[in-house]
Amino acid sequence: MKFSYFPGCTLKNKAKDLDRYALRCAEALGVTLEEIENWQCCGGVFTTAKDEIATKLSSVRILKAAKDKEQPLVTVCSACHNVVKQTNHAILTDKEFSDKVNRYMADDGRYDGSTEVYHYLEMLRDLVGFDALREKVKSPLSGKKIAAYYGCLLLRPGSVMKMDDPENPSIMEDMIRAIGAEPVIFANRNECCGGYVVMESPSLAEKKSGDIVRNAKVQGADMIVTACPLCRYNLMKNGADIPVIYFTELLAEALGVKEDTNE
Amino acid sequence: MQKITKEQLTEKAVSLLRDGTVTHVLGWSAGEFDYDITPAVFSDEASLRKSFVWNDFCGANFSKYLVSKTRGIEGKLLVFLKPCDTYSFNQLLTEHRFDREKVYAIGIPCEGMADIDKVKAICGDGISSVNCDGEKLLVQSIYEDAPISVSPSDVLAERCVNCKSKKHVAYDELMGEDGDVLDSARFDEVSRIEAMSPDERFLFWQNELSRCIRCNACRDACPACTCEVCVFNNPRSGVENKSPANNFEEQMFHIIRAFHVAGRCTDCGECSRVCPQNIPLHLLNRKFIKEMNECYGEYQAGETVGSKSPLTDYTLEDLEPGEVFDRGDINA
Amino acid sequence: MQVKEYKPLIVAFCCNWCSYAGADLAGNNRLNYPAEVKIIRVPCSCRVNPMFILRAFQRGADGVILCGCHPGDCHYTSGNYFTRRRMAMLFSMLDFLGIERERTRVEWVSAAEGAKFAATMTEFAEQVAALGENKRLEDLRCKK
Amino acid sequence: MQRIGVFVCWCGSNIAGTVDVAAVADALKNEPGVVFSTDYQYMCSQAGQDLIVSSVKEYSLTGLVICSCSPRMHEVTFRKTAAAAGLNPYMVEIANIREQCSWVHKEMPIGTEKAIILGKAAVAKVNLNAPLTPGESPVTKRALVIGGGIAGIQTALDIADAGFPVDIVEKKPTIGGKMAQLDKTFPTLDCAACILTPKMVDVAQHENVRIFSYSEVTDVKGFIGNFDVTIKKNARYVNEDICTGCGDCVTKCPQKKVPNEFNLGMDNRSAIYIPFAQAVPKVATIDPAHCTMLKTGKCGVCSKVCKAKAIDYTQKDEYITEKYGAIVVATGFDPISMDKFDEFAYSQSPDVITSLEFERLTNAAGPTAGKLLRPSDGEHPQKIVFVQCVGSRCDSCSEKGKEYCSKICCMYTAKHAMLTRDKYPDTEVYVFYIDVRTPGKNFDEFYRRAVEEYGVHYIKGMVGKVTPEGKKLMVRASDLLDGKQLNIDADLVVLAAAIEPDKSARSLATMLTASMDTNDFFTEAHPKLRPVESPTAGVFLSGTCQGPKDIPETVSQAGAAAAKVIGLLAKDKLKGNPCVASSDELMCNGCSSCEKVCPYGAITYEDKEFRMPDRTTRIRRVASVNPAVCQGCGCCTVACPSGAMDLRGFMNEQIMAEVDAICK
Amino acid sequence: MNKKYLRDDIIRMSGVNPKKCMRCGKCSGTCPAYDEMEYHPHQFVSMVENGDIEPLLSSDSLYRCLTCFACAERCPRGVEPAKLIEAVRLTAIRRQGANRLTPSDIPAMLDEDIPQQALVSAFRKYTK
Repeated sequence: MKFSYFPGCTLKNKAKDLDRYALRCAEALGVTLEEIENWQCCGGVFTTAKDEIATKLSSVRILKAAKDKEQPLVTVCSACHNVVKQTNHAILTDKEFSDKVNRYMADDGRYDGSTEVYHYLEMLRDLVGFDALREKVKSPLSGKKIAAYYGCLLLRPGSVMKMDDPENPSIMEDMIRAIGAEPVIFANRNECCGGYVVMESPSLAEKKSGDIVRNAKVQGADMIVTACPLCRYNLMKNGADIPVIYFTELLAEALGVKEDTNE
Repeated sequence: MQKITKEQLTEKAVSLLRDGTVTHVLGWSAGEFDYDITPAVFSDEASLRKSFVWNDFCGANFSKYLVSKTRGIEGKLLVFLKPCDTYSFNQLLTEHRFDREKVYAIGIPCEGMADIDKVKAICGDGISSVNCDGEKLLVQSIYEDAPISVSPSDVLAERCVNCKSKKHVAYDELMGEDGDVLDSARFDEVSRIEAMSPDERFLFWQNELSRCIRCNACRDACPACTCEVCVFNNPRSGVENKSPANNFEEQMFHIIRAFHVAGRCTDCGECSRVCPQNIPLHLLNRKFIKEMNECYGEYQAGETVGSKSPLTDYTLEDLEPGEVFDRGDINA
Repeated sequence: MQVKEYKPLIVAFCCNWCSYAGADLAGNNRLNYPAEVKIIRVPCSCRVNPMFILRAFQRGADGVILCGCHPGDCHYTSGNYFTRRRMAMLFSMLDFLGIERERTRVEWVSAAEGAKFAATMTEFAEQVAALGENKRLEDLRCKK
Repeated sequence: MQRIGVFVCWCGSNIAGTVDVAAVADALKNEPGVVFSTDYQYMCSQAGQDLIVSSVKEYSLTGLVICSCSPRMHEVTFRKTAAAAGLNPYMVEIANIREQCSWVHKEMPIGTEKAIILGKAAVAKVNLNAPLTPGESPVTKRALVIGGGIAGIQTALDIADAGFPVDIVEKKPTIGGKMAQLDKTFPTLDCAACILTPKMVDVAQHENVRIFSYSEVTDVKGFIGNFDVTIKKNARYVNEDICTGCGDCVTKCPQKKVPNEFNLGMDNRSAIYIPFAQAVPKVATIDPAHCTMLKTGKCGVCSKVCKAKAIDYTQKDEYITEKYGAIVVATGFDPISMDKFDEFAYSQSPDVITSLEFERLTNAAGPTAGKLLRPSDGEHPQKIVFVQCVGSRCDSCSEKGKEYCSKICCMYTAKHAMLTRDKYPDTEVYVFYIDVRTPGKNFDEFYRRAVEEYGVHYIKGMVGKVTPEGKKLMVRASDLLDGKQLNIDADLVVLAAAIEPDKSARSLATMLTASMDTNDFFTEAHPKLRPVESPTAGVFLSGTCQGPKDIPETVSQAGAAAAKVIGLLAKDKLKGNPCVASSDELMCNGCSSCEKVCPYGAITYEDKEFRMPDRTTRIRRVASVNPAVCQGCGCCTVACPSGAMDLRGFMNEQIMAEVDAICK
Repeated sequence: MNKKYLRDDIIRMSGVNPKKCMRCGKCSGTCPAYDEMEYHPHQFVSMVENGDIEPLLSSDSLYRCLTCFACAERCPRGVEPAKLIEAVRLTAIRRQGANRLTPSDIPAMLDEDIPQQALVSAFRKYTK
């Protein structure tokens, strides 16, 4: 299996673990992730206003790059994934938007919305399969009680992301089960951590993230996994006294590729 | 230019007659001219070997003949079906018009049929024979010594130029290879007329329909027109009209006929093939097909047996009659 | 006899349960609409055969309007859904032949919509009158 | 050739004011077939009708044209007049020269001209009229009620009391339906079981009622007065006739870990079970999915302990066919699944429950013997949050909920809140509402009592998120009137789940050719005037299968449906509408186009033998219309390519004659 | 800009139909930033609908919305208040000199671990 891979800015900087382990695990699972050449920013956030065009073009270029290689596109960062998937959805469903975008795309060539966009987790579930994953596990993480924290960007808007039930998701829990650990379901797993508003109002982020960590702990978690660098930052910064790690790191541990191997 | 040969078909028919699989064979026999082929029923080997024909003028859609020719015979009737014929075959089965048990259907490939008018346009009148050397058509005229060689693609009938499918959707046995449903440009001419102004459309059809001599050939060849009693022959239908009473009647004839076959027409093109006045009647049917595809979803009559035509179906969200004119982006 | 001003002839097919009752209501409320409109009662709009419409045009009608219950309200549950498809196809064919699309119409009129009935008929009659006599169907065979 | 009489009515000045009636009568004299034409002040009066009768005699008339008011007004009157004169009632046509002429036009010449044309059209039609006789069909004097809830029970009782046999088909092992699961009923707070169970006993003991429990309808054929219904009696592995309902088998059954559906899975039952103490019929049923004997062949305890020897592990499903004259649908409702609403954490905490589960928790026969205890730890909840409109009143595009208001939730929530405060005054009760809808007798008073006397906190706003945390349920909600976001640490959250029609209704509707709306509620023949009849003749609607309803409404509709059924069964023969479709066999192609558009399934096909001109015979497939089923819409006539199908009373020829007369 | 124009523009930009709102308050019942806001999600819906937009434009509430989409996901009527808030915010910051965040503000906010994503997002949200 070969996919186009878009890491995004944070994964090459503050969230290197998310990127590094994603690639290693993919390799261990027999998946080739080809990083898109000369990639730019995903756009940061998907602006829902219909008249915002230019800020969405970088996402379109990512999609177009995957389309040119005739590969499905895989992303890991929740934010990038959200932006790219929403942009693709807008191209497919909003003709006016698609027409305007394609006027800008004259030099790169038309993009029609036909690239399939997968989050790394979706790739695991739908293309690799959790059963296949289970077979590849080298060191099952049995006994660990792990809370999967989704945040908002992975699941919402549900009608666009179509990743899982936005109120009762199971994709990360299923992954946790597949690698031998015990998932802890907590209601705040799909509540917002405070997001970028941490820049504007740190106290809001502190309260929201605090609630999330507390809820996870009360429900019995001894570790939280997430797919989002900003979520992780907010949770860590606001009093998480249990480990908060990227799901890829957890995966890498189970697949036995966490420690640096000699090339 | 046909890949399958007359000999292959004859041998097949003979062997099926011999082993008793069939008792009759529906095939083509020569008419007065090479290009003037007549459908015929054979019931013995000798007549088959003598008169059975297969060439580039065997355009007739045999499905319709099954309605009458399967009646009153013991045993089975062998029929050779070109891909387009198989759609009519299924449509007639959908409408319970003949007994499937009485038919042994052999699907045969078709490379497209020739249009004698196109041949005449190249070679002139007075054609005495048309043969095929495997590649080209050799047309012998009474005015010339040597035959004129014509490329089959230059004289392909309109409906074959826009062939919708080389795939057989029904058969008991297949000779040669099956093809695929094609991505044809068959609606282009309809779109061209739609793009005209109403006045231009009116003039176009006035020009075409004024030529109608009301010979009924279109109806008689149409595999969707198999009514026990045609409304135009029925004094109680209110539109009975056996001969042209006044100018107006005939034009109603074509609209009503198109409406009657709407949703059932497989777009076989027989109506235009047999029209002695070369009126492009198939465009009326194609207009309906195109319209129904666009408004109610793709539907190909005869693709499967038992399907429900768009006019015997509905959804709660269908377009309003007034809206069919305003759906600009559907046409785009 | 003085020369009459041109009045179009309009045939209105009305379903018994909704539109015919709507027309009656227009009468009950004394709502005027042009006398050129003549109503033929049918049990359901789906009873109207395209042949009837063509026949009306053939015999000199300048406009034909078909009224039925609103979609979803058919007395026979689904009749008007079939009407909607049939008439959409018929009108589109007439348009394809270059016949003025303004001469035909389908309107859903409920038994409570007397005012809508009168307004629709008035407006349709004006629309048809603006087109003048219905010549095209007849002339379709008369190449000049 | 017809001999037609034309009768032009003045209707006082209603017609004569704008139409020159004498001129109309005069003009129509010359129409083909007309032998007599006259006008009169009030044609519908006794004198007017006498005039018609005597004219028929005097001029040997065969057809009548009445130029008068709308046929919707007096068509029936004049048909009776015709019959009194010895004519077939269907030889009458009305030219509507009042509502559609004199009342909408102002000038006499215009009105007169139009009236003449309308008269001509009617004459043209009558010329082609043929006498029509309504078909008659016998009525099977037995009714079928599908569904044994309160709606079905009440309908069956009412029909049975009128002296007609009734069968109830109930898919569960007992009748009683949802009402049997309720604790108290609003607004009077009488105990549901106390008012329902006597009715269950009544119906079971009624000599005219048979109950097929644990059974379902699998096929319906026929038409009004003459339905043939196949009922599948599921194997319950217990001989109903000899089981005494003693319950020994239930107590001894070793498999006791089966979720008890009667208590909505909040406790367990055994594999052989009687749903509840007052079940009717009170016989045991073996659940084959959980019975060790049926699954592995090893056990047989129940068989050993049964003194009546009623256990039969070899019992098979049984099919019964029965004839009925009328069918009543009373299939009821279910609360919707809460799967898609997990912001309320229904799947995450046992202490988030639906209102129906709350009923069981407060019911003396429920899993907690009527004590309100938290499902998670059996403790008494101190703080309860009720959430209204969960899944009701959603956007039409919503994939989660329903667009309609479920109607009963406001009242039962007020009841739950009130009863909780009554029994446990120390419990704090919050009700989050969007609107409180209480239209009904003593309903709003009831709700006000919950607030004013019982101190229930009604908060205008909606709960946005429920977060289980330890033993508590953290409820985040808005209080719109105070402009606050509330965070309540509740012990129990109760969701007023929307209700939807029972899932079995869709397939049943197909069998019955009864129509449904997009929400799968059965549609009524007319929303105002025929609310308990389905558009399919002979099929009636009772209870929530037609739309959300509370118990009083359900019972009154059940009685109304019964009255309609009794009215039908009281007749020996049914007269149909003679204006039905009929197919000319000689022209029919047997193509099935008509069948595909018929909304009533009135058209069937048969292979018929025809003699050909050459004296051979030919077998052809031809359509045949069942006149008792056909309602006369005429859709088939247009679908028919050959014109074989025509509609009596509205023949192609007749309508075209009208067109011609108008366009002349 | 007049009231009506502003209102229509915001509705068009957001693609939200505020008329579908049935005033249930679930958006505000679920909003994680509720306490930080002067105007709450349900008020955005009704105030935009009423053309009462200036108070919204000058309120800090615009910058407290997390765009977490909980309101949009849970709205029974499919109204999507988050989109409306975003449209109002864009209307505000698109005005001249109205950028909420400037590059010179950033250094003070930085800490060692803050992911780039936070900066990019905040800039998108707060700056023209």
